[in-house]
Amino acid sequence: MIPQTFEYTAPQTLEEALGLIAGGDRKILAGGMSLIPLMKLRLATPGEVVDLGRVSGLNGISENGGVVSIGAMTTHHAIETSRVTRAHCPLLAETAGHIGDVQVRNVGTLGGAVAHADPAADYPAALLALEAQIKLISAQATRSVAASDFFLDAFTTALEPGEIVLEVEVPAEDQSEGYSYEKVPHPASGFAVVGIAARIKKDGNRIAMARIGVTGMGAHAFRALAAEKVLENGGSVADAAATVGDGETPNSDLYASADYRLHLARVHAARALATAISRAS
Amino acid sequence: MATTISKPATLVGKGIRRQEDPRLITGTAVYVDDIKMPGMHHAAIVRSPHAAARIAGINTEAALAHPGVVAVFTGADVKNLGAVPCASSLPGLRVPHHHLLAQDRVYYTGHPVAVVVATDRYVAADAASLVEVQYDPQPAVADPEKALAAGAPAVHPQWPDNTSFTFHQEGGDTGQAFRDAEIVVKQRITSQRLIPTSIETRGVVAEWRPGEKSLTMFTSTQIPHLVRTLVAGILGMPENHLRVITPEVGGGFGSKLNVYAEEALMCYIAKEIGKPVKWVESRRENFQATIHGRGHVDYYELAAKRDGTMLGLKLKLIQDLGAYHQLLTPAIPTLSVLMMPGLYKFKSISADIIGVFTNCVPTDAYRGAGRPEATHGIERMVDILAAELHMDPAEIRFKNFVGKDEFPYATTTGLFYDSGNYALPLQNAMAQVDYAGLRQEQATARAAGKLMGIGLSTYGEICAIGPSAAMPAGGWESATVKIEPSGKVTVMTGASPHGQGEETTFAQIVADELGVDIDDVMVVHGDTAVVQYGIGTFGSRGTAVGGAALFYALQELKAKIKKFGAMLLGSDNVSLVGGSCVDDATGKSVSFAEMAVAAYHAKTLPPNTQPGLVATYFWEPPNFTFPFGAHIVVTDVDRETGRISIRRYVAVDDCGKIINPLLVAGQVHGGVAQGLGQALWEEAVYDEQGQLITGELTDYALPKASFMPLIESSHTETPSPVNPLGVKGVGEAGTIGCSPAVVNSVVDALSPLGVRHIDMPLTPQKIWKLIVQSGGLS
Amino acid sequence: MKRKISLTINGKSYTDEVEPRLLLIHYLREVAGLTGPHIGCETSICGACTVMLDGRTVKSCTMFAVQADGRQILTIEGLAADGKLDPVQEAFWNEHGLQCGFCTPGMILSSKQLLEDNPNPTDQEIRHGLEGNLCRCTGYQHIVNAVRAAAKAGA
Amino acid sequence: MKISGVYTLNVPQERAYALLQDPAILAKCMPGCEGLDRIAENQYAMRMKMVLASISGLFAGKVTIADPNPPTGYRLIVEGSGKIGFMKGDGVLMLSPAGSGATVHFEGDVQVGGTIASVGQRLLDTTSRMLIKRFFTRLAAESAQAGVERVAAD
Repeated sequence: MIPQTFEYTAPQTLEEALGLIAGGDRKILAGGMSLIPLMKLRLATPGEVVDLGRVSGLNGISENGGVVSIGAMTTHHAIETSRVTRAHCPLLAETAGHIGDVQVRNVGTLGGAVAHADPAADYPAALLALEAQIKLISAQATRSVAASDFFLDAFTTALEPGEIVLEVEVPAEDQSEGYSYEKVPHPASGFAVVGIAARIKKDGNRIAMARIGVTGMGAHAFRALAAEKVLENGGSVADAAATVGDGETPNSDLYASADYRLHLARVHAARALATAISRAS
Repeated sequence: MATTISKPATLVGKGIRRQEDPRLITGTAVYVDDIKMPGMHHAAIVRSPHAAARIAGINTEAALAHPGVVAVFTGADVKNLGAVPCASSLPGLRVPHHHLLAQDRVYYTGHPVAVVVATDRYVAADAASLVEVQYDPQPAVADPEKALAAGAPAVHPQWPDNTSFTFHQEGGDTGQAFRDAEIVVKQRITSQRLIPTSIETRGVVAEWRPGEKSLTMFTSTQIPHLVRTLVAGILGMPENHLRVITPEVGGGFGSKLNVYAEEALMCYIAKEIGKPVKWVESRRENFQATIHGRGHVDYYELAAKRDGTMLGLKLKLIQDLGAYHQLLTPAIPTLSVLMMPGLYKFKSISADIIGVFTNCVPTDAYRGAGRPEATHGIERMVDILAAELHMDPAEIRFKNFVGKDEFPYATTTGLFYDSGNYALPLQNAMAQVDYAGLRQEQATARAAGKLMGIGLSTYGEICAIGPSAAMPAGGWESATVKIEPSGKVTVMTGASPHGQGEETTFAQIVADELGVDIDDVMVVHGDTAVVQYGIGTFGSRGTAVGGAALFYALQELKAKIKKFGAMLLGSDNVSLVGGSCVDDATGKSVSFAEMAVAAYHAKTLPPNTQPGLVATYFWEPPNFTFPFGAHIVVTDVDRETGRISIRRYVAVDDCGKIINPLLVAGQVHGGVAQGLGQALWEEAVYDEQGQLITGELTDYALPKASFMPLIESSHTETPSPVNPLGVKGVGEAGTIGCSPAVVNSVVDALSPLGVRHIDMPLTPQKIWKLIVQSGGLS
Repeated sequence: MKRKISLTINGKSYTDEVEPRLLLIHYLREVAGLTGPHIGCETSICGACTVMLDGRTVKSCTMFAVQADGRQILTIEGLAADGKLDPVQEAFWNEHGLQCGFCTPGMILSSKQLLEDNPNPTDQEIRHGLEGNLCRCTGYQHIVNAVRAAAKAGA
Repeated sequence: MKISGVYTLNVPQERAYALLQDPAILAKCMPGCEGLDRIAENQYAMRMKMVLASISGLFAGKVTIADPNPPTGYRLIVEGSGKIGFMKGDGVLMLSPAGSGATVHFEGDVQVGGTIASVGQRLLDTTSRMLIKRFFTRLAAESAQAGVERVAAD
């Protein structure tokens, strides 16, 4: 469990970092909670590693005009505990608290997790439910991609070569909203066997808005659009949950076969929705 | 001379904090990987990625050319050294020759093929990946029942039936019992492969001293002396030129009750390169190449009367041995047979073991070693019988227990249970949970469609292992007690504790026996150059055998001290009181220090007495001990997801006399955690090609803090007559009592759905599928 | 190519030339000679390698030493100030929160972090707060007792 | 691990069969394949660089086409090994006409060993399906026809 040799650079500025990333076979170290284990296993053997840990301006959480901006190098712990996230996007804070364990949350970063796009990662579910925008930057340009257009396949995102995640913009949740992240963690790895992020806005007894992000179940996280519609059209939680995963090919592994995983996703979707509805005012 | 004597408080029985902890909580304890030596090299082992393959060739050139590499060893280099030893012998046992490194074939994933030695750990890892091994993969078989099927790939080509041994044991007349039976219940019960997973992996540092022609090996083991004898045998060197030092050991649980190829290899390499060499196992290696536990497929048949009286028990036991025999591999299932009657009065038993080779790492002793399998089997069968008879599982147990006046009790398997009151722990546990109330609550819950289970197990185990007649290489234990010239006391125990806390419990015994301050006692272990020969720590024997040896050594020493006391006091009637010797007539006393000085200065000596104050005792136990207890587990099963939550865990254990209740509680908690691990989460899974696909802790689920219920632990104390301390042993009790109680509880929860048995681990998916199959979701 | 790093460990300055691939745990154990943090799993699960980096717990087997350049590290060896045990250490001792001791340095530092974040945790919060540390010996119950006792002692 | 699936190609069955047997096409469509060199009738040496996010590995191995039965099907065996482990895919491809195109039904078994097997079980199913999908997507592009349509895969 010893990584192969590599060259290491730790740029101080974004410009410097983007210049380095623009050329060559370079891996980006953004915390390293996924990359370093892969390097130790020698499943990843990059020749050069660019550590974003010292780039100024990539770290921080702020709220401005109803949008919460979170720098790519912000740790899960910061997102879990920040007053800004807890006040304005509590779903994301709650989700962050489910990632790995305390030590992992102290080091792992939002940008790293999003760019790695593990099919069982927690954030994507919440980012989809929150309709977050992921801002990407390269030496040439900056662009913003909706979360729903960002996660394309297992470990595959809209990131182009030379691009990095700059920050994630989350529209602030309405104070009246209810939210919940329901996760079935794998007992060994802690990865999401399934994870459901739900947001609910009520209008009296009617559900005015439902947003449901699902992770762990398919090759990449997705929005359960049909379920959202069921709820917004006055359908029951049970009916909504029963549509989650329709048309998806569920992942299958030793812990959860495809049919069990699909079932879990539906059960936990119902539970997440129930919690979100109970929290909505 | 002082005349006032204050008798120190009795320490035995007190839950005092441990003597060994200050070094452990400050990070200053020394484990194998903490050892550094001048000129020390590092070894990395190249292992087979295939479960079965011919080795067509090995090219070490690139590795040897890598800067910093000093040597690469392959099978050819060690071909003429001895084999990894198996100490067990059974009639007709087939023992494959277990070379230190693979010769022309590999037999399991992780089989060592070559060793790369370099100046640096990182360089060794780099160079290991440069060793090119050409494999010609062969069909593999990883499942013991498939290995027995006609046409299965032969693990060892010379034995196409994959059978290492068969073993039959019978007691009483099972034929008659099954003819007399009014009911017979049958069940296939598995006990899955488990990975012991001590948090410290194995590791070895070996150093050759050419001037002395001697080797020093630091190794993380439970049995330093046996390792010395057996590794010296492999290397063909005099064993008194091999010194084995066991520094701090970060957990063993049976996995370090063994002699491994790497221990002999590092000794060999240190001598070959003339430099100290270190090898520390990675977690992957630990999973692939350190022994696993369990691996049973058991077919039970239980004969009984309709009133619940159990008559006879038949067992066909298929033991997955793996590809080789490690130290005790074939012996483990025989322990299961010995304990198959449990705590019950069976008139007859019959057992057939089939030991099966598979292309997997060998199985061997893991916490409980054979007894958890036996207990799981009988305790499941009793519950299955109770369910068939519509009897309460507690009632059927009370009916069949060996009575408290029947000890020593001769079992149909040839054992003599030492002492017991088997009903008492169950009565206590039932009172503690309000069993009748719980059953009522369960009825209400069931009526509401909830799946609530109450499970119990009443276990017996065989401990204080064991009388030498029943052991391959001696079952006694040794202790030396020295009163140093300054009056301080040094204990050298042949047992080699590694977390159990004998530095404390032994010091408690010494402090009480000699009346000295516990802080004046030092317990030394794990160095063959310092400590007299010993057997080691396993089979819940540390205190029950090692502590008894210590007790007898102390009696000898006390007799000698008294002679010096009498001499100094000029009296024939003296007593040892506290840390002094007192003249019974005058009350005058001499202190320990004064007697020690007299003994070592030896200006005058009592008649027929040697100078010095040292006593050594090798104690041969006359019997095993048989702890017992009752565990009750209350579970709730989530009907939607199959998830199990444990509402209550009550353990009432009887491990005989208790020396330190705090440490005993710790053993129970840890044992239960490993039992729960087996019951709910852990399973070493090999795929059909023999790949271990639970290859790291990212897939093999060890219990975490949040998984564990609160364990409500209490005790009954039935002293063992086997040893003078009255102790029975407690290292494995929690594990043995746990898994059947949990499974019984979950089966009880699911019984309204017609479920009668579930094999471990009880994963949510498995439970969910059972619920779905039974239509229980609707 | 080796890089020069300077960091402070347990209040003492260290400067060394290291390969970028050198893991922090190996730097601490083999270069700085601090063998309190242990290696238990290598896949960032067991937490035996836990140390504090700028006051937060990290798994030092999943971090390169170069990432710690210029930062403050606390290992178990630095916890007992002037030979006086930290209340968490004292509680682990009193409550028998360890057996083989291998996971203990990491477990103690994680407990310390837990109490810094939440001075009065419930048992469930303690158990969840220690999810990044595995113990194979104790069944965790005495560890939970120790953390609770340390909380009472105002650790 | 069992794999199976059905894809539809917008080329006639004979053409689809020819494409699926053409080493140049296979080399272009197999994810990571850097070349196939004929070593015997229906057998090709393969070099492959598998890249999946941060994970990458070089494999050397061979591709074997067995039991050819044009245009209805054949058996395809892909074997490779490298530092991170080894893999073997052995499956049967069955072709049938579907309108103006062809349906490819495959069924087989994937075995992996080494590090991939030790740590990869969680992702094996997901990534296998992804790689197969990539193969058929490229095959569709290579056939210079309109896109490939996935009917079902599990």
